[in-house]
Parts: sequence; C-alpha cells; structure tokens
Amino acid sequence: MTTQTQSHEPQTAPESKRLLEVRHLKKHFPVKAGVLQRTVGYIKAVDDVSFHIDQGETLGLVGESGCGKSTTGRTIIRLYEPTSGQIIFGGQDISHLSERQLRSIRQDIQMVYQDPFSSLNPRKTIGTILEEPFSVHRLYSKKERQERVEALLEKVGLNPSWRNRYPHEFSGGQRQRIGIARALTLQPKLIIADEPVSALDVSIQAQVLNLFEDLQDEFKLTYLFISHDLGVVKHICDRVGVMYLGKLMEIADKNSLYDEPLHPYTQALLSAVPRPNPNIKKRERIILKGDVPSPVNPPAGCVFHTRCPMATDHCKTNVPEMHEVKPGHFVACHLYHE
Amino acid sequence: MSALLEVRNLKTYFYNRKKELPIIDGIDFDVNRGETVALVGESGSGKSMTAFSIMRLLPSPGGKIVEGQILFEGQDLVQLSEEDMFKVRGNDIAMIFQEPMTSLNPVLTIGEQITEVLRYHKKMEKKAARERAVELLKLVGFGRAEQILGDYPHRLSGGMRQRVMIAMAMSCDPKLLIADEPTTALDVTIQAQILELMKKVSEEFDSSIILITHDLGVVAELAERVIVMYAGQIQEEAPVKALFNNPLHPYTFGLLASMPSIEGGSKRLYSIPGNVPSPENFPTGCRFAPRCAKAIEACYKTQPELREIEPGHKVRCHLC
Amino acid sequence: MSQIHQHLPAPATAEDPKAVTIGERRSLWLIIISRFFQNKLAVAGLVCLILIILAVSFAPYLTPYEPHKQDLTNRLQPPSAEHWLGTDHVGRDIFTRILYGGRVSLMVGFSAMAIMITIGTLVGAIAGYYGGRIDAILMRTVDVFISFPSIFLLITLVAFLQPGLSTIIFVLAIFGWMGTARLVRGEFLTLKKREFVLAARTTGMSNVRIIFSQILPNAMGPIIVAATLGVGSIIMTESTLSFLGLGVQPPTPSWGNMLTDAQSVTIFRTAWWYPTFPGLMILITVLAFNFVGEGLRDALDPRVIEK
Amino acid sequence: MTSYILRRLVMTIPILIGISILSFAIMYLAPGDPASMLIDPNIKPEDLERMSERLGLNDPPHVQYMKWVGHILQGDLGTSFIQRRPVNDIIMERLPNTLVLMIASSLFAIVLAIPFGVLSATRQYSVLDYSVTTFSFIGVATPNFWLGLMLLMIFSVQLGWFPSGGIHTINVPFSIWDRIHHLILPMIVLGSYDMASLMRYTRSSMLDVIRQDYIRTARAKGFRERTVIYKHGLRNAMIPVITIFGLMLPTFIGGSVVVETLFSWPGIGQLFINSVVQRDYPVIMALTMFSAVLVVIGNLLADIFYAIVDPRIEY
Amino acid sequence: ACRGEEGTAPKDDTTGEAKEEAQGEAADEPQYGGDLIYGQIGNPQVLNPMYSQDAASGNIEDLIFAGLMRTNEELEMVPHLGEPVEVSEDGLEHVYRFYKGVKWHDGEEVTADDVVFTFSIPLHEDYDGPRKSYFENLESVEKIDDYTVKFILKRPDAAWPVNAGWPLLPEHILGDVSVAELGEHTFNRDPIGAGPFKFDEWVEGQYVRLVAHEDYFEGRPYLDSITVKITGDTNAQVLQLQTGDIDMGVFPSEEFATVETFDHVKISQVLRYAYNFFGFNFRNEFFQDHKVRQAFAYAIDRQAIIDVTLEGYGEVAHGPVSPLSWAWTDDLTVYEYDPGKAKTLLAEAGWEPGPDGILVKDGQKFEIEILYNEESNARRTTAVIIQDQLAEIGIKATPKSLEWGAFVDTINPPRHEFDTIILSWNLGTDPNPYHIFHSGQIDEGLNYGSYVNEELDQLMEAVNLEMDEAKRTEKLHEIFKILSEDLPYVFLNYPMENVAYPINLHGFIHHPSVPFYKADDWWLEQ
Ligand SMILES: Nc1ncnc2c1ncn2[C@@H]1O[C@H](COP(=O)(O)OP(=O)(O)OP(=O)(O)O)[C@@H](O)[C@H]1O
Ligand SMILES: Nc1ncnc2c1ncn2[C@@H]1O[C@H](COP(=O)(O)OP(=O)(O)OP(=O)(O)O)[C@@H](O)[C@H]1O
Ligand SMILES: [Mg+2]
Ligand SMILES: [Mg+2]
Ligand code: NI
Repeated sequence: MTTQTQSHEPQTAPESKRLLEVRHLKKHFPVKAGVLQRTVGYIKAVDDVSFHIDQGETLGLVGESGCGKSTTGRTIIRLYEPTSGQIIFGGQDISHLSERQLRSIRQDIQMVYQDPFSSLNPRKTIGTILEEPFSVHRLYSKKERQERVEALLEKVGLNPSWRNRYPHEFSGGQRQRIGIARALTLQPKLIIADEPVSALDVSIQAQVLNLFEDLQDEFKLTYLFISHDLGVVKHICDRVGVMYLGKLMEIADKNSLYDEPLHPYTQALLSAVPRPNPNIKKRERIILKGDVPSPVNPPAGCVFHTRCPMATDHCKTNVPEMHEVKPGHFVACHLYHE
Repeated sequence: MSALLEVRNLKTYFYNRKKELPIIDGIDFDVNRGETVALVGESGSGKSMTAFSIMRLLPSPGGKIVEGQILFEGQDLVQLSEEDMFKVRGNDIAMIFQEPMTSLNPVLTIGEQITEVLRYHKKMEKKAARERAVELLKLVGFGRAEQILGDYPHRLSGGMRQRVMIAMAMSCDPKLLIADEPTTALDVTIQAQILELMKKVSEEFDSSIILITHDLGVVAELAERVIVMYAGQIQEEAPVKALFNNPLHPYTFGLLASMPSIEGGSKRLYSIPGNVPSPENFPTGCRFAPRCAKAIEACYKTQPELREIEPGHKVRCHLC
Repeated sequence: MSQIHQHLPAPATAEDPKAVTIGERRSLWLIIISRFFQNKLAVAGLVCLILIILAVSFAPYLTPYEPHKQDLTNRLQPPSAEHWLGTDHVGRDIFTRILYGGRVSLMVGFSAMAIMITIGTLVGAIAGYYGGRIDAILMRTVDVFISFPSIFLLITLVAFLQPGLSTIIFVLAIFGWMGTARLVRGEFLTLKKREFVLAARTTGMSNVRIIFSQILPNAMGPIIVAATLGVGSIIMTESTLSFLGLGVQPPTPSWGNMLTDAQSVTIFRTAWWYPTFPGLMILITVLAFNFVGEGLRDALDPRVIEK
Repeated sequence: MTSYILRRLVMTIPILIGISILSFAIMYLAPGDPASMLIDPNIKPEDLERMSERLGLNDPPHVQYMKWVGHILQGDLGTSFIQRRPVNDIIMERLPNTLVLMIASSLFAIVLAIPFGVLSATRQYSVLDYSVTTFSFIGVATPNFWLGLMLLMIFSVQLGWFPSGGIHTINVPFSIWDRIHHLILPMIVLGSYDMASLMRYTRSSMLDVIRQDYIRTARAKGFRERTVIYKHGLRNAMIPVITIFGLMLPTFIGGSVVVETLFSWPGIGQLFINSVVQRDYPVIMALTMFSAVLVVIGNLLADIFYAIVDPRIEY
Repeated sequence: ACRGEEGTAPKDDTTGEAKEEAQGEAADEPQYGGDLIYGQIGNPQVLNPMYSQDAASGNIEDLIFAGLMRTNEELEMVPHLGEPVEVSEDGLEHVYRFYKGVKWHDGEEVTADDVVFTFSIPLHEDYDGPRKSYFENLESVEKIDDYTVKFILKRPDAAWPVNAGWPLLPEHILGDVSVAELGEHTFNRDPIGAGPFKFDEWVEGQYVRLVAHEDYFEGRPYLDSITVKITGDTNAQVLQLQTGDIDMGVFPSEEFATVETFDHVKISQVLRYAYNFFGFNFRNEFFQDHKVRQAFAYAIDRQAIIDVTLEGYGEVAHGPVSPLSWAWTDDLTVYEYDPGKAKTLLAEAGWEPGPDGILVKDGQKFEIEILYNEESNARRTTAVIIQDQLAEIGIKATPKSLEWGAFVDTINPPRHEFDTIILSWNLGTDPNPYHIFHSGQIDEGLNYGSYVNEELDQLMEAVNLEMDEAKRTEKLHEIFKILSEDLPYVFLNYPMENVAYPINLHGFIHHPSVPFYKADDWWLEQ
C-alpha cells in the first residue's frame, strides 16, 4: 500500500487549534535473546500511529491490555524515545529534543497515572510531592509555593491542611486526586491520563471523573484519556481512538463511534461490554476467537485478521490504511476501502 | 425443596493485634439449586471473605467464623471436621479466583493440576483422569487440549488460565461454584468469552454459582439474584431485574448512578461521597449513613434491620 | 438509568472536602517503629545493642581498670568480685578489655559498614537506574568481586598491606559492598519503573535528583537492613581475621584479637573464661544485629507501609 | 537450554578476566617475595637476584601477567616457587580433601536445613519454629573458628569421641568408618553457618510461598495440608533457595581456610594460608583463580538447576 | 616454627653443648620394631637439601640423607659417613676419606663420585637453589680414589668441616640430570639417600612416611618407621598429642601445663641454641643515646617476660651468646629490672615528662613503634608486655605486627623502617656476631639497626682472622662484654624447647637443634 498517508490524516480542525499532532509514531522495544543477548526482534508496542488533539478537546484511547495505549502516551511525553515518527506539540516537533531542551516543554504536558499506590512517592508528604515541580523549575518563593499547593489541594477536593500527610494516609480515590493535582501544578496545556480510574471502585471513579470534567472547564485543559473501559471513555471523551496491537484501528467522534462502529474490532469490543441493564434483550454478541497475538510477531497484513470474523485473504497480506469514511470518522479496514 | 446453601447469621471476625474486626457481620442468604447469585459491593465490603467463610479457607491465623451456620445441603459446614471439609472442597464446592495469573501453580503442568483433583476426589486412574481432563479442557474451549495438558501455566494467556481454572473447578461436578471476580483481571473481549463460558458451564453441569463481582454489567448479564454488600453486611437483596429497575437502598442507587455506561451520555455522574469505612471504625447505626445523601438522624443512631419489602426483595434501610 | 438520577438529591456533598474521611493519622516512622516494637526478638536485640553501646561508651565509668594495664602477678584469674570476668594472660581485666574491645569492634563494624554501604549503594543505584552498558559493566565487576573467595583476598591483603585499623576497615569494606550493590540495583530496577518516578521525570527533574531524592529514600529500607546485618557480619569477619592473626593489632583490644590471645589449649583448659566471654560478646552482638536487622526488614517492608 | 547455558558461559568470560587481573594485581603489588623471606647471612643479595630472575619476578608486570594467563589457558597453573613442582599437581593432591569436606558439609547443611526450615514455616509460631529460628540465628552469629575450638575441646579433648585432626588415622589400614569419624567435626563446623542460613531461607521462602494464590487454589481443591505443602509448596519454595545455595559456595571455600587450619585438614584452604605465608605466588594466584572458577561454576550450576526447576525461566 | 630463627642456623651447622638429654631408662636391651608418629607444624617443601630452605624439610632430610660429617650433642662436627684425613698447610686442601660399604637406599654403594657430584652442584652456573653462597669458598672437589676426595678451597677456612658434612646426593640417579632441572626433578619428592631411614610415602599436606633403611651402615634402625605428620599449628599439635594422633612432637612452653598432664608422654626440655631480643634502630636519634638504651634495659622486666610468655621455661639473656656455646662467658654487664633507674637515666638524657605523662625532649615526644611479626602468642605477648613496661617510664610504645614477608621487607635494607623490633636469632657455629653488628653489614646484611661501633668492628674483624683458639675466645668475650654494655639490643632471653615423646621411647637424645638426632638409636619398648 503506497497511498500517500498525508492525505489520510484526520482533519477535523484548522491547524491553529491543534495542540498535539502525532504522525506515524512508532515505538519498538528490542527483544534480546541468544548467547550474546543480541536483539532478535522488536516488540512493536506502537506501530505507525497518527492522530491529533485539538485545544480543549478530550481524545480517548481504548483497546485491550498490551495494545500500546500507555506506550503511546509515554512516548508523547517523551518518557520513551520514539523509534520514528513525529510528535508535534504546539507547532514544535518535540520528538527528538534532548532532555535539556525538553525542560520547558515538560511544563506543558503532564501525566496522570493508573496506579494510585505507585504513582505517589510513599516517602514524601503530599505537600512536598506537589511542590517538587516548582522546585525543579525554580518557580516561586517558598511561601508562594505553599500557597499554590494549598490552592491546588482545595481545587481537587482535598483539605489543604493535609499537606503534611503521607500518601499512605489516603484512600485510592484521594491519592488519584493528588496525582491530578500534581499534574496541574505547572499549569500544563495537555494532560495525558493513563487509565486514571481503572483502579478505583465505581463510586470513587465517578468522583474522579467528575473532577476531570470540572478541571477541564476551569483550566481549559486538553486531555489524552487512556482507558480500556468503554463506558468511561464514552462518558468523558469527545473523540475516541481504538487501538489494537500497536495500531490505531478507528478514530472518530464519540457518538459516531459508539453508535455506528465501523471496524469489526470496534464492533466486537462494544458488543463484548456487559450492559448493566437486565431489561434489554440478550444482544447478539460477537465473541472473538482466541487472544491478542504477540506484539513481537504481529500478524502480517491487517493485524486483526487472525481474529476478525470478516477477514478475507486480502486482509492477510495488505496493511489497511486509515481512511476517512464519514466526516471525522476514520477507519483502517479494507472493508471500507475499495 | 430447600436451598442448596443457606447462610444463617454468619459472623466472621478478624483478630488483629487483639483488636476484633467484624469483617462479616451477620449475613443471611440462600442459594438455590442451579441458581446464579451475584455478590456485589465495593472493594473491602467483605465479598471475598464471605466466599472464604463458606470454603472454610479463611486466612489463618486471624480470620475466624465466630457465629452462624452455613448449611450446605442441610449440613452445617461450620461444624464439619477439617477431615470432612477436605471432601467438600473442590468436590461439592469449587472456587475460582480473580487472579488467573497467580492462581495456578507455576511449576506443575496444567495436566497435573487438573488430574490431581480427579484422582484425589474421584479416585480415578491416571489414564482416566487424563481423558477426563482433555474432555474438560475441550469443554472450556481449548482446541488442542492434549497439548495444553503438558504446558506450564506461564505459557498461557490470562484468559486461557482462567479457562483452565474453570475446567479445574468443574472437574468434579461441583454442586456449587464460587467465582470470586473471575473476569476483573481480563480484557473485555476475553471477559466476554469467559462469561459466555460460565453460562454454558452452569447450564451443562446444573451447578449453582455464587458470582462475586463489583461490575454491575456482569451482574446484569449473568445473575438471577443479586446481593449488595457494604461494610460486612447485606444492604439489599433482590432478583436482578427488581434491583436494577427499582433499587431501594440509597447505596444501590449510588452504585448504579455512578457507573458510566456506553449507553449513557456525558451527563455529570452521580458520585457517592467519601470512602468505604474500614472495619476498625465502622459507624454505629447504619454503616452507610455517613455517605448517604438521605440519611436522617435515626440512621446515625440505630442499625436498620434487613427487611423483606417485596417478595424476594430485602433491604436494610430506615427509609424504605 | 435516568430514573435513578431523579431519585437522588443533587450530589452537593460529593466534593465537599470535609465530608471525605481519611485514614487514621499516623506518620510513616510511627508505623515503622510500632511495627518494629511488636517484634519481641527485634526489641530484645535492640535493647542488647543499646546496652552494649552504652556500656562501651561509658567504659571508663564502669570499670576501675585500664584496658592496657597489666598485672603480671594476677594472670589468668578466674571471675571474682574484683575481676568480674577474670583476667587475661598478662593480668589485664577481661571485663575492661571487653568494654574497650567493644569500642574497637563496633567502630570497625560501623565504619566498614558505612563505607561498604556507600559504595554498594552508589554502584547499585547507578547500575540500576541507568541500565544498559553501565549496568552490565558494573554488574560484571560485582560478579568478579563476589566470585573471589573473599577470605582469600582478605588474608592476602591484610597480610600484605600495612596493618592498622584503617586497613582492616578498608579491606573489610572493599569486599563487602557487592551484596548491597546487587540489592540496591534490584530495588532501583523496580522502583525506576514506578509511576512516581515517571512523574518526576515528566516534571523535568534531573537524573541525579531522581536517584537521590525520589528513588533512594524508597530503597532505604533494604539498605538499612543490609547495613544492620552488615555490621554484625563485619564484626564476625574481623574476628576470623584475628583468628588467623590478621585482625586488629594488640594491645588495642578487639573481641576478635582477645580470642586470638586466648587461642591456646592450655588457656581453654585452665582459663575457660578467657576465650568464652569475648566469644560470647561476638555471638550476642552479631545475634542482636541480626535480630534488629530482621525486625527492621519486617517493619520496613514496603508492602505493609503502603497499604 | 543449550543457548541459555552457552550464554551464561559467555558471561563468565569477562568475570574470569577480571578475577585474573585482580588476583595478579594483588600479588604483584604485595611486598616481599619468596626469595627475600630468608634471613640468612649465607644467602647473599646476588642469590636473591638470581632466584628472582629464575622465578620471572623481574619481568615487567604485563609480561608476567600475559605469561601467566597464557599458561593458564593451556591448563598450566605454573610451578610452585616453594615446592618446585607443578601447581596443578599440588592442587590436585589437596583438592579431593577439600571437596570431600565441602560436599559433606553441604549435605549436612541441606539435609538438616530443608526439613526443619519447612517444618518451622508450616508451624509458624510453634515451639519448633521458635527453636529452629533461635538455633539458626545463633548458628549464623557464631564465629566458626570459635565453634570449632569449642567442639574440639568438648568432643575431642574432654569426651574423646572424635579425633582432633587429620583426615584419617595414620599407620592403620584404610577404613571408611575412620574417614567418617575424622570428617564429622570439621563437617559440622564448616556446615553450621550455611545450615543455619539455609534454614532461615527455607523458612522464609516457604512462608512466602504458602501465602501465594496457587496455594489457596490447592486448598480450595480440598487437598490435605501435607499435599498442599509438599506437592504445591515445596518445589516453589526451593527455587530461591537454590540460588542461595549457589551463593554459599564462597562461604564454604572461605570457611575451609579456617576449618582446615583448625582440624589439620590437608585441603586447599590450608595450602592457601601456607602459600600466603611463604609468598608462593603461583600457588596463591592459582588458588584464587581456581576457587573463583569454582564459585563461577557453582553459580552457573545453580542457574541451570534453577532453570530446570522453574519452568518459567525461558532460555 | 619461626623462620626468623631458622635463617642463621643451617641445621647441622652447629657446635656447642646439649645441656640436657632425656634420661632414657636404658636398663633394657633395645628392641626392634614399632612405628613412631612425629608431629610437625610445618609442611615440607622439597626433600633435597640443595633446594629446600625450610626447617620442616630439613628435619626430614636429616633422616633420609647423610653426609661425611655430622654434629654431635655438643654441637661439634664429628665423622659420620667418613672422616677428615688431611688438611694442607695453607689450609686450602682438605682430604676426606669415607667408609666402605655405605649403601644408598636402593642398594648401590656410596662412592667418591657421589661426593664430587654433590659438591659440584652448587658450583655449577645453572644451579638456582638457595645454597650457592654456602659454597662460595669452595674452588673444586676432586676424586682421589673411590673412597677419598679432596676439597680445594679459595681461602683457608677453619669451619670447613661444617660444609663438608653436607648431605650427599646419589650420582647414579641424578648424574645425568642437568643442574638446571635438578630443582624441579621428581627425585625431590621421592628421594634416595644414605641416611638411617628410607623414604616411603609423601602425602601432600598430611605426612611423610619413612621406613628403616635395612642396610644403614651403622646398623638397621630399631624403629620400623617414622611418620612425620603435619599438624599445621601448635594447638593442633597439642591436641593431637593428647588424642594420640601423634606420638611425639615439639610444643610451646605455654602449653606445658597441659602436656604435663598427659600420661602417655614424657617431656624433655633443653635450651634452644637461640636468643630473643629487643633491637633498636640507630637511625632513630632517640637511640643513639646510650643512656636511653640503658634506660630501656632497666625498664624491661625480662624475667617477667619469661614467666609470662614462656611459663618460666627460659633464661634471661644479657648478651648475644648462648650458655650452650663454648664461647659462653658470664662476664657481661647485667641490667637488673629497675624502672626507677630507668627514669633517672632518661631524665639525665634530657627527657622530661610532658603534660600527658609522656616524656618530651626538644619538643619531641618519646613515641615509638615496636615492630614484630605475628609469629606466636609468645611474640605478641612479649610486645605487649614491653609496651606496658615502657609506659611505666613515660615512653609511648605502639606494638605493630607484620606478617613475616612484609616484616622482612620492612626491616631489610634499604627500608630500615622501624624504631624497635622484637626478633630472635638462632645461633650459628661461629659465635662471632659479625653479621649482626658489624657496620659493614648495614647495607646488605643483618645489621638492621644500623649499629656502628668502630672498636667492635675491629674486634670482630680480628676474631675472623684469629686462628689461635684461646685468643679467639678472649676476643669474643671482649665483644660480648662490649655488646652487653653498649646495648644495640636489649637481649631478652634464651627460650627452652619442649619435646613430648612416648614414655616407651628409649634412646632419644634431645639435641638443641636436630630433632631427629640419632634416630636410628631410638627404640620403642613394646
Ligand atoms: N519498557 C518496555 N519494554 C519492553 N516492552 C514494553 C515496555 N513497555 C511496554 N512494553 C510492551 O509493549 C506492549 C504495549 O504495552 P502498553 O503498556 O503500551 O499497553 P497498554 O495498552 O497500556 O496495556 P494496559 O492496558 O495493560 O496498560 C506490551 O506488549 C508490552 O509488553
Ligand atoms: N488477612 C486479613 N487480615 C485482616 N483483615 C483482612 C484480611 N483480609 C481481608 N481483610 C479485610 O477484610 C475486609 C473484607 O475483605 P474482602 O477481601 O472480603 O473484600 P472484598 O469485598 O472481596 O473486596 P475486593 O473487591 O477488593 O476483593 C476488608 O476490610 C479487608 O481489609
Ligand atoms: Mg497501560
Ligand atoms: Mg475480593
Ligand atoms: Ni443515567
């Protein structure tokens, strides 16, 4: 397939509103084996992914475990060196900046993590944790920092007088709020939230989701929201991308995607979600065969063809390109392409 | 016909540094033959401990059944000798766990782990046990069942391991299967496979199932009756439809309302304030009162009783 | 679903900070200390150590004798009211020498431990954090040192170098840091993947600062345990070197070299107290360090703290 | 598996090079040489010079090192300065004695440590557990030379149950009982430390294992405690213990220095001390190298064994 | 054993007088048979007298090999396999004849070829053993007939019989071996000699077993075998003596009280032909002052040191000559223990107590190191006692021990890095302490302390040239007197050697330097 990929770029907004644009991003982790521990192959954790996020928008990334959601997020924030591709943030290509050059960018992109237990340094009080970004960037005086920390705590619904407490004194939901507060300290433009509510109970999850929404309104934040819970994504996102084995399968406006999923994988995924409603008639459920293949040796052609109920021989050999099938609705599937 | 399992006023306490923690504080429920009952509730509400109490596998030292009866086919498991309990576990009552990754012994092959149950409880010959194991594995959807027998667990994916666990649990035709969050660790597509499988298995073997989960979606799909637990107590018990359509307890309300659904819109979610209390400081009065939006004075003072409001629909709330 | 929303009052209280209860207020150290104090053996060990440290610190007030003062007319006297633990082969008071020897033994133990832990921590931290080639080189170095039968090297080095406390300390430390390095590396390998470290990196924190202010404090538990157990094992190794005639030099007493002096069949036969008490002191002290170390290991277990 | 073993073997090469450089450096920098250790008015400096020349001690260090390594690669550990014969011969004559002692001690350690470690884990907080724990703590805290002296004094001198040294009685025909009789005390002294630590490792490893999910699974299957512990627990518990055992080799070698001195046991530990005293560099270097290789091999074996026991290890 | 002591005394190179000999109850007739296990601490190196340099090997070589001459109990050289017949007038040619019918262990006869062969070895340029200098005075050796040989010396040497007694090696076995390879020849671990005992078995690190040489020219030894068992250290030696793992052996005086209690052994004691001393380094200006040295001599309680370190088994020494020696004199300056006098002397020398009690002179504190080697408990204890006794008079001494190799390296030229040392000298045949105190021996020799005394230098040189026995003795006495007065060392003591041997062993003579002295006469009462 030699189609000009540029033309397939999702284009829903004028360039000026674009906060982040990811082009052909690849992240391959080497797999070492053998006598000399030579690199014998690569885990193609992210394999040619392109998308963009506009200012003030929330983009959701869904997909099964191991499909490369977190890797995408972490590569964007440059925790990983991208193997290839471009990450354009605020018009600047940050994909190959050095650690020093990244320092200023770092203030603009922040991350919220999944595990409320592992994401806070257990040896530091939350006050210190929240002040750290300031001290790294040498911002504000000591007093000012304190005030800001207290204000932030208040913002995320925690009592400012708890600054001197340690993370272990908080429940999971509260910790997640602290994690969000930390992401907010440097007043970032983009927040990458990697499964921020997956570890929480429903009632707590709702609290945190609401907080995300409130903060977005208040600070005009842009989110890249990673989750495997289709319900959560539906609730909070404007647009949703579906990933499978390191590739983006479908990306569209939320309603368009949920109401009319195009990609067979998206369809299967949606049908697999149990509905908390015993009244509806038992739906026809698409049960996918087998497991996700290993990302070390992803299937040739369309990576989904091994499990796809509609796969043809064409799918086994040809990699489908992203196409805009409906306005703003892109899908990488041969079914919708010629 | 009496129920397969009748739990009567079960109290399980933990003794921790001389403190007494009422992890399970007087629960009553029945499970009928062939029925699937779901136990839902937030983390720490005592779901797993209920299951372990039934299996008499409470962590020791520390956990202890202090009161109540667990009548399984009329026989009180609490009074049973350890020796007799060996015959019940894995045979009459089987259990599968949340973590398929760690619940299989990493150094024994799948075959060994399945056949050992058969040989132990059913006194099968090696060969017969093997054949039966192959049968079971096929039943849970392994095409190349013979091959799987010789594999070690680490070679299998999470979904495959959970299927092995189910095969293992079903190997002795248990009358009751306790599934403790069997799909929580799995992806939706795999979860769908497993749920499908559990439905199939419960029909095939005509077993009763206690399904422990906190995912209301799963409950709606699989269960016939639902028990909502909170802070070691049953707050509401109802047939599945009644519960979803007409939740009586504010806690149940809360749970349902705070769930973002793929059918829902992006309206603001309802959220239950606060956190689940820890057993060390359960409130006096209604245990949910501090988080309850509708709590009245009485709620903080006296503990409500579990009352049957409608046939089959019980609730523990002063307001109903 | 929408029905339910209607049933409910507005979720006004949801974000009210005051309504949110939080767990019992206990500082980290309090938890650790209280856990430590539940362990009877550890407490016994700690009490022993404190007593020993106090005793050796206040040695001049506890005994009228001087450690080097000989009394050739009172050689090898059995324990008595005057000499609580008897006297040695040149008539020195054994109790006194045990006190002063304890100073030396503990000093050697603590200083060698400090050096050893510092080297080990640095090597382990760098290897674990940076990984890749640096890790490979450092870890091969560790392997080299570990594969060396350390006692051989100790003997050779101590024999060949100028003797003296600092040599002993140096040599003991040089061949004791590898365990710590491996341990710290292991900790760093897991900790560097923890999300709070990633968070620190995304704020733009420098690697050095991440190593020292983010990761190291979290690896302190195992390091403290290693340090505690290390003091004990160093005291024991020093005594073994003394046994081979290579330990702390007389007349400076150390528990090890007191045993060396007592290492004669005749003394064993006729003056049992002479080899017995220094030996017991080594045993008790090492035991106490082990108890405390194990107690700390349990108390500092992060699995417990973080829950 | 072969590739795994090969890889481990390749990894040992830099280690061995490092070890050889380190042991050479230490010897090279050491003061004194075997020739100069004689104080004898009849031996003149020219004699010493002549002898140093013969021993190759006057070459520049890298030449000496390369020569030495070259010989080692050909399996030639050099010629003892003192005994004037191949180091290979000397080591081979003494090695069996050390091996016998080490094997006996490790068997002694394993045979006692594992069952008691398991018992004390499964009966946590019982009297047995406390006794085992106390014993193992004391075992780890007792300097082995002191233990050795005490045992000698009590069992050999006071009670006369065991001989006080040597590996067999001289001037009597070979008898296996006589050998065992001589072996017992040194075996206990050399093995006690490792027995104690092995016991503790077994105990804590077992305690760890019995909290695992798959043990819960085994219990849920209705197995008796014995099956649960020995069939499902033990093998898993042994996995970390095996690595520990590999790491214990150096302590055995180190301990042999002390034990062989105490019990006049003519093994390589005793040889080592003698050689250090006599500045017999070829022997010292050969022995350090040799025991380092032994340790490396021990670790290699432990790793391989580990890979065999633990199916999760992919090679 | 102490190698510091071995150095100066090649084992059969001594004359003098054994002070005491074991009183074998020689009432009964000697009996043949019996095996003796002799415990020895050191591990022998090579069993070839041309190459071995340790006492452990030397002792065993005494049993296996024999030479033309040997030492007797009085430490005099006496004929053994042969005898001196003639010395040329210029003293350069020594003719020796030896007896007929002396057999090697393999049955061959010992001939003049063997003698020529043996003495040619150290003269050969390829010879790489430690003995070359021993024979530097030998020009050549010639065979006169099968039983007569002639040694031709470069300079006259009254002590030649000592060297002439060097153990013989068999020419018929080693004759074809090139001298360069001799050192590594397998013969050295499977030797054949003409001595009373025949090599049987050597198990590395364990024992060397010797059996009676049936054809020994003085008659078959009574014992069937002697096994020299290597015990490794003194504790093991004593313990094995107790448990009967060894029958006989030397043990340190500290263990006397224990060995005394054993019923199955007797103890024999004899002064060793050696003395312990405390030496000054004259490079340290403190010690240039005679008064300071005298103060040291007064401050050190030498009897106490003997009592503590040797359990009283030794004699106080005042000079560098042994009571066993023919050159012994008691006309020596004696400094009795008197710390008061020591203080006075130091005060006279200008040393005043400082604020901390340590003496000070010209702003310098009197702080010194006592260097010694970690050799035995006794050595260590000596250091500690001296340290304490010096503290009494206001001198801060710090004992410092070094392992032997490092020790020698430190005190040897060119380093001379010490203040004071504790060491001991074994005494040689020649009582002239030339090697130790002559100023010419500073840069290469044993005068570690760099002691210079011109008068003494002249005297010692004169003794070397003096041929007249009486005048020689007189001069020697003068030397000893000066040394005991001038104190380059504080002479400490002459230690005793203790040997435990089975009660049924007869014929044992406790020789001060040859452990297996006339072992062919030893017999066990069955
Ligand atoms: N640092 C790494 N080194 C090697 N492989 C990695 C690394 N991080 C991730 N991977 C691999 O890359 C693939 C994608 O992982 P990633 O964590 O991005 O998935 P994910 O979609 O976030 O999954 P989850 O839902 O489990 O978080 C996985 O196969 C994973 O094993
Ligand atoms: N070994 C133990 N010692 C003390 N308390 C325990 C122990 N195990 C569980 N608990 C407590 O028992 C209570 C109930 O736990 P349980 O595991 O039954 O909850 P659950 O409803 O299964 O929660 P989850 O959804 O997280 O599995 C919790 O408060 C927990 O802290
Ligand atoms: Mg992820
Ligand atoms: Mg649970
Ligand atoms: Ni709704």
